[in-house]
Amino acid sequence: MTSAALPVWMVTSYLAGALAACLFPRGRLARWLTATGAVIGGASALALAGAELMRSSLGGGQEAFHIVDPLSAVFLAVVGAIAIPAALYGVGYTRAWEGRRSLRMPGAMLNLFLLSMSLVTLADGIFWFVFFWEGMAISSYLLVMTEADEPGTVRAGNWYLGMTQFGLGFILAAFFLLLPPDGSGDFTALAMHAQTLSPGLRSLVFILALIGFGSKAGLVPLHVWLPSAHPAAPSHVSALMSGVMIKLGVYGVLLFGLRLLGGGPAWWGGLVLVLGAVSALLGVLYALMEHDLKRLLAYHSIENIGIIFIGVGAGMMFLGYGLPALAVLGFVGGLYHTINHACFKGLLFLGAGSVLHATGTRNMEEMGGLIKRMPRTSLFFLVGAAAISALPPLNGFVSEWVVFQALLGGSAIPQREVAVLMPIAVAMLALASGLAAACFVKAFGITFLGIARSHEAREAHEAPVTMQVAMGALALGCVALGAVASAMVPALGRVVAGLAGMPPAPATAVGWSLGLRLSAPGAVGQISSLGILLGLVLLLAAIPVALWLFRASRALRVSDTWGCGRIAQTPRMQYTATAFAEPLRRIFAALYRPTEDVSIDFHPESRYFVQSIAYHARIVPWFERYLYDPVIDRVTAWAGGVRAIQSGSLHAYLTYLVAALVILLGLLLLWGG
Amino acid sequence: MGLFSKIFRTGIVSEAIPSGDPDIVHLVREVDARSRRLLGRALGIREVDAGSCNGCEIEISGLMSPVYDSERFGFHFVASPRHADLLLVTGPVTRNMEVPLRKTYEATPAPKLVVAVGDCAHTCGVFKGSYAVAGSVDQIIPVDVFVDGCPPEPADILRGILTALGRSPRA
Amino acid sequence: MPSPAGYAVAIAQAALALLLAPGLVGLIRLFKARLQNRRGAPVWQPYLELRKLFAKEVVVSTNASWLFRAAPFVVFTSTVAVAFLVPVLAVPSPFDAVGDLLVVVYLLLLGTFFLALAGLDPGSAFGGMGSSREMTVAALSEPTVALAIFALALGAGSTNLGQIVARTMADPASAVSPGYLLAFGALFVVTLAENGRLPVDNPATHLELTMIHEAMILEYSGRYLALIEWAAWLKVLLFFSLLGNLFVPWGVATALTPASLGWAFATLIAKLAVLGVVLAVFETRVAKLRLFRVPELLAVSFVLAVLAITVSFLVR
Amino acid sequence: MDSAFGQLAVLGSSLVLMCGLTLLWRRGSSAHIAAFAAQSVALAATAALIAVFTGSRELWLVAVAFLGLKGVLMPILLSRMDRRLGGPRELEPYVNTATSLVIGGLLVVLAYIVTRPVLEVSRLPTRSGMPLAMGLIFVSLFVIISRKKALTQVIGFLALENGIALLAMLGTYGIPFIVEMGVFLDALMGFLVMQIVIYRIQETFESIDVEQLNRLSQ
Repeated sequence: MTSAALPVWMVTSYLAGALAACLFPRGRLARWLTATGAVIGGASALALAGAELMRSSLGGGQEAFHIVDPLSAVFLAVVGAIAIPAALYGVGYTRAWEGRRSLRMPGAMLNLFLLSMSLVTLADGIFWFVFFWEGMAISSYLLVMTEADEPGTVRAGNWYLGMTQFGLGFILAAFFLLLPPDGSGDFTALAMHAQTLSPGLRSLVFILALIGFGSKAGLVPLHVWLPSAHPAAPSHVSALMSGVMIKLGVYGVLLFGLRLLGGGPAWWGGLVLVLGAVSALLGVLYALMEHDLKRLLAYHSIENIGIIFIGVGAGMMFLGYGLPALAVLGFVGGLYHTINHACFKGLLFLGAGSVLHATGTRNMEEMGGLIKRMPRTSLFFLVGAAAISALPPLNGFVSEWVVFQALLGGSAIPQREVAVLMPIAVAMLALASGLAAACFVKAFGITFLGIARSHEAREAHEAPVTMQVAMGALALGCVALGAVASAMVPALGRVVAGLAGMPPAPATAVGWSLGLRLSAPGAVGQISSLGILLGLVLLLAAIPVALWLFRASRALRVSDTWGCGRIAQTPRMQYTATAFAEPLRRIFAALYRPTEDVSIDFHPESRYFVQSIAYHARIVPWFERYLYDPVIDRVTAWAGGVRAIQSGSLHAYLTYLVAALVILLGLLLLWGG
Repeated sequence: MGLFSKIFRTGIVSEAIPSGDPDIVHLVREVDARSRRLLGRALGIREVDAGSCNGCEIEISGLMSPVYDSERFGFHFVASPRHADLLLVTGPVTRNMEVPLRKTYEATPAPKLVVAVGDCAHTCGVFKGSYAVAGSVDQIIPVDVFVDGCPPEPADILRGILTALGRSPRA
Repeated sequence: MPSPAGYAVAIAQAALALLLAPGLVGLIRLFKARLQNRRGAPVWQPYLELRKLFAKEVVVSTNASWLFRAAPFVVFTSTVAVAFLVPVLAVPSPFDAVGDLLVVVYLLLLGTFFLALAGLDPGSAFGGMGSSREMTVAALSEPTVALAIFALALGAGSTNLGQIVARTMADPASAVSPGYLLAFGALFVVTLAENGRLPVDNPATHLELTMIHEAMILEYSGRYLALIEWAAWLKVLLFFSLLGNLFVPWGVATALTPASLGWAFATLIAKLAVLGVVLAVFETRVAKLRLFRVPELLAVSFVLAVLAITVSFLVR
Repeated sequence: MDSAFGQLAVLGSSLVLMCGLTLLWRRGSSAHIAAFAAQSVALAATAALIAVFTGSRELWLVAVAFLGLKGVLMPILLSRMDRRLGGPRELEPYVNTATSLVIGGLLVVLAYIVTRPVLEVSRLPTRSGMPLAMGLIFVSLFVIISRKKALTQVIGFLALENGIALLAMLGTYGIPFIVEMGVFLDALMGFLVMQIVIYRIQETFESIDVEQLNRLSQ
C-alpha cells in the first residue's frame, strides 16, 4: 500500500463507520463496527501525517500529496492519535446505552466528526475549509445533544451552537477580506493576495480570525460555551472535543498568522500572548471552584489553550521583532503543548468518563475511595493529572519548559517596554501551573482517595477492558511524549521552519544523545527528560533496596485512621472539594466574589441542638453575568420587537418576499448600472 | 533588638535534674534492651489527657520550658500517636476517654512505652469510685512507669520518662 | 567533558547532601534552643530520630490505598533527584545537562503533589486540611520562584545551575548587584514558605488547626515517616545550597582536585551554618502568620522578584 | 568605578523604594512610621553616596539634613501624633494587602516604562535608579489613594516627597540645597496643616477614618 492510498482509506473507513452505525443502530456489532471505522480512519490519518512529517523532516523523498503541509500534518496526527483510543473507549462506554438509546446518531456523527476534523486540517482552500469546519461544528453539536434528556444539555448545546456560529461569522469575514479579485479561494492564492493588502487591513483580518478561531479554542472571554458543552457530551466525545477540536482553533490562528498572512507586526503576538496568559490564569482559577469533574476538566482546557497561546504569541512577537530563532522556540512550545494536551486531556476525560460510567455522577462531592474499586482507571487518571500539572518527567512538564524557555528569551526584544510582557507572562504561567497542581490534587484526591462519600461510589466498578486499554494507551503516550522530547522539539522545529520566513534550519540546536539543548540567543537551557525519567525510576527502585540493605524494619500493621481517638470515622469527616478549594476562594475573592449562605435548622425544643445545616457557596460567573447576559438580553428584546412582523398570514409573508425582491433588484440596478 | 540583648543577658537557664524522692517513680515493667537503645536518645511523646483536672498538664508543659528543657534528652512532643514512642497519660480514665485512650494506644507503632503521670492515673485519686471513671490507666492499657504526685513536679515526670528508658537522670 | 571522576563527584555530592541534611536541621534546632535560653538537643539528634524511625513498625490506616504507601518513596526520590542537580560542592556537574533550575522547582512540586495526595488518602480531616493549605502555599509561591529564576537566568544567559554559578564567579560584581540581592530576598521568603518554616508554618507545632506540612503527615509512621522527614530536611539543605551557592558562589569547586573539593566542603559548611543562624534568628523574631496573611507575605516576595527583574532586566 | 557607583546608587534607591512598599504591606501605624524613618535614612545614605562620588559639598548638607529632619525629627512628630490620635491600629484598606503589593510591583514596572525616554538620553551612572525613584512616587500616590487612615496618608505624602528628592538627586546629582530646603519646608508646612486638619476631623467625627468624610455629602 502506498502512502497515496492513505487519504482514501481514511475517508472511506470513516464513512463506512458512519454508514455502519446507520445500518445497525443497536447491539454489540454496531458498537464494534462504528469503532472499527473510526480506528482505521484514525490510524490512516496518523500514518498519513507521519509519512508527511518524516518526509519534511528527513527531506528528500517525493511529495506524495501536496495537500498536506507539515503544519497540517501535526494537527492531523493529533486528530488521528486521539481518535483511536476515543473510538475504542466508545465501545465500552456506549454499552450502557443498550436498550436506552440508539447508536445511530452518535455513531454516525462520531465518524463524521472525526472525518471533518481530519479534512479541516487538509483543506487547502476556503470552500472546503469552511465546509468541513461547519461539518465539524454540526456533527459535534449533535454529539453534545446525544444525552439531551439530561438536565442542562439543551442549554449547553444552545450556547455551543450560538458561539460556534458567532465564531464562524468572523472566520468568514476574515476569509472574505483576504479573497483575491479573481475569486480563487486557494490558500496559496490567498497568501499571495495577503501580501498586497495594506497593513491596517491585514491586522483587521488577523483580529477577525483571532476572534473566530479564539472562540473555537476557548480563549477568554470567548470561552463560555466550553465548560458547559464539553461535559454534556458523552465522555469519549468530550475527550475529542477538548483534546482535538479546540486545537483546530490554534491551527486556524497559525494558518492565518503564519501561512496566509505570513507573520505580522509584533503587537499581534503581544495580543495573543496576553489573551493566552489571561486564559491560562482564569481557566485554572475557575477550574479550582468547580466540583463537577468534567466541568473542571473543561476549564483546564481553557487553561491549557492559554498556555499554547502563550507559546504561539511569544513566537509571533519574536517574529515581529525579527528574532526567528526565538520565534521557532515559541511556536515549538505551543505545538508541543498542543500535542501533549491532546494526550493528557483525552486521558483525563476518558478517566472522568469511567468514573461517570461507574458511579453515575459527575459531582466530586459524592465520590471518594474509587482507587480501591477502580485501581487501573485511577492509576491512569493519576498519570494524566501529573502530566497536566506539569510534573516531570511527563509530557506536560517538557512542553511548559519549552514555553518558559521561549519567554526567558524575551530579554532579546529590543523594545524594553514590550519585553516587560515576558516576565509578567512567566509569572502568570508559573502561577497557573502551580494552581493546576493544586486543582488536580483536589480532583484526584477527592474523587479517588479517602472514603466513599455515597452509595454509588461504594458500589463503583472498574471500567470495561476496552475503556481501560484506551486510557492505558494514552497514559503511556503521556510518558513517552515526555521522554522523547529530544526528538520532538527538533522535529517540531522543522515543522515551523519555512513558515513565514523562519529559518529552515531550526536555531534550536539539539543534542540527539539524551538531552535537549536550546540555544537561541537569550535563552539557553538544557534538560534531558529521558534522563530525568530514568533517574527517577532508578532512584525509586534503589530506595527499597537500600532499606533492605540497612535492615530497616518491615513491620506493618493496619489500624484505624487517626482521628484524635474519635469513636467512628465517617466519610463526612473528610475534607470536601469545596473545603479543599476554600483557601484559594478566599484569596482570590476579588475575582470570584463568593457568596455564602448557611441555613441552620434547629431542634424545635432547643437551639442548642442542630438538626441540619445547609451550606451553599456560590461564585459569580463574571463573564456570563457582565459580558454575555446584557448582550443576550438586548438580543432577546430586539427579537421580541421583530415578532411584530410575524402576523402568521401567508399574504403578509408573500408581501415581504416581494418587497425584498424589489429592493434587491433596485440595489442591483443602482450599482450594476 | 531588645529581645536579643535580653536573650544574651539571660544565658542558658536549663537546670540539671535532681535525683529526687525514689518513691515517686514506680517502674512496673522493665523495658527490653532494643527499645531502650532505639528510644533512649530519640523519643516522641504523645500526651493523652484521659480525664485529668489539668493540674498535671500544667506541670507537663513545664517540660518544654527552658528550665527543664526535655529536648536536651532527645524528647519532643509530637502531634500524632503515629509519630510517638511514648504515651504520657494523665488523669483517671473517664468513661468517655476509655475508647480514645485505647485507640491512641493502638495507633502508636511498636515499640512503645506508656508513662502514667499523677496520682489519678495510678489510683484514680479523689475521683475513685465515681460513676464517670472507668478505672486507672493500667486497667485500660499496659503501663510501664507510674509517676506519683498531685501533681508531680516536671523534674519527677522527666525522671519517670528516663526511668522508663532505663536512663539515669544525669545526662 | 564528563569524566568518571566527574560522575563520582556528582554522585558523592548528592550523597553528601543527603547525609548532611539531618545535621543541618539539628544545627538549626540547636541555634533555636540557645535563642530560647535552652540547652537543646545535640546536633546529631535528627540522625538518632531517623535511626529510630527506620527501626519502628509502620501503622497504616484501613482506608489508605497503595498511593499512601508509595508517596513517601516518590517524595524521597524527587528530593534526592534534586540533590543531583543542585551544585552542592562542585560545578559543572555532568548532571547539569539533565536538569536546570526549572526542573529543580518542578521536581520539588512533584514531591509536594504526592504528599498532598497522601494527606487526602486516609480520609482524615487533618490530612485534607494540610493538603489544601500546602498546595495553596505551593501554588502561590510559584510565580516568585519563576521570576527569581528569570532574574538569575538573565544574568547568566542560562537556566542551568552550573552556568549560573560559573557566571557569577566570573563576574563577582554581579553577586552584589541589586538585582541579585532582591532575587535573593525573594527566594529567601520562598524558602521559608516551601519548607514550612515560620512565619508561614510552625515546624514545632502540636495544634492540628495551625498546621500545614505536619497535618499532611500525621498518618505516617516508622520508615515512611523517616523517608518523608529526611526528604523535608534534605529540601532545607538544598534550598540553603541554592541560596548559598547561586548568590555567593565562592568556594564552589570548579576543578576536581582534593584541595578545591576540601575547600568547597569547608565553605559549604560555613554557608549552611550562617544561613542556619539567620533562619534561627528570624524564626525567633517573628510570629506565625494567620493562614490568610500568608498570601501577603508571598506577595511581598513576588514584589521583590518583580523589582529584581526590573532592576536587572529593564534597567540595562 | 562608575559601574560600582551606579550599582550602589541602584541599591540605595531600591532600599528607599522597598521601604515605600513596606507601607503597603504592614498595617500598624508604628510600622509605617518606622518604615518612613528607615526610608529617610536610606535616602540620606544615598545622598551621602552621591556626595562621595561627585565630591559635592552641598549634597553632604542635604544628606545630614535628611538624616536629622526626616530620619529623626519627623518620625518623632509622627509618633506623637499617632499617640495623640490613638484609635484603631489597623484599618482594612480599600484594596487588600496582597493585591496592593502586586499593584505596587506593577507600578514600578510602569515607572520604568515612563522613565524609559529619559534613561535613553541620560549618561549619568546613577540613571538606573531613576525608574525606582519614579516607582516610589507612584507607590506613594497609591498609598495615599488606597489607604483609609489619615496618618497613613500623611506618611504616604512624606514618602512621595522622599521620592521626588531621590529622583532629583539621581537625575541631576542633587538639587541645590536651598531648593531642597524650600521643598522640605513646603512638605513640613503641608504636614502641619494636615496635622491640624486631622485633629479637627478627629474632634468632629471621633475617628480619623477618612471614609467618615463621606458623611459630609449626606
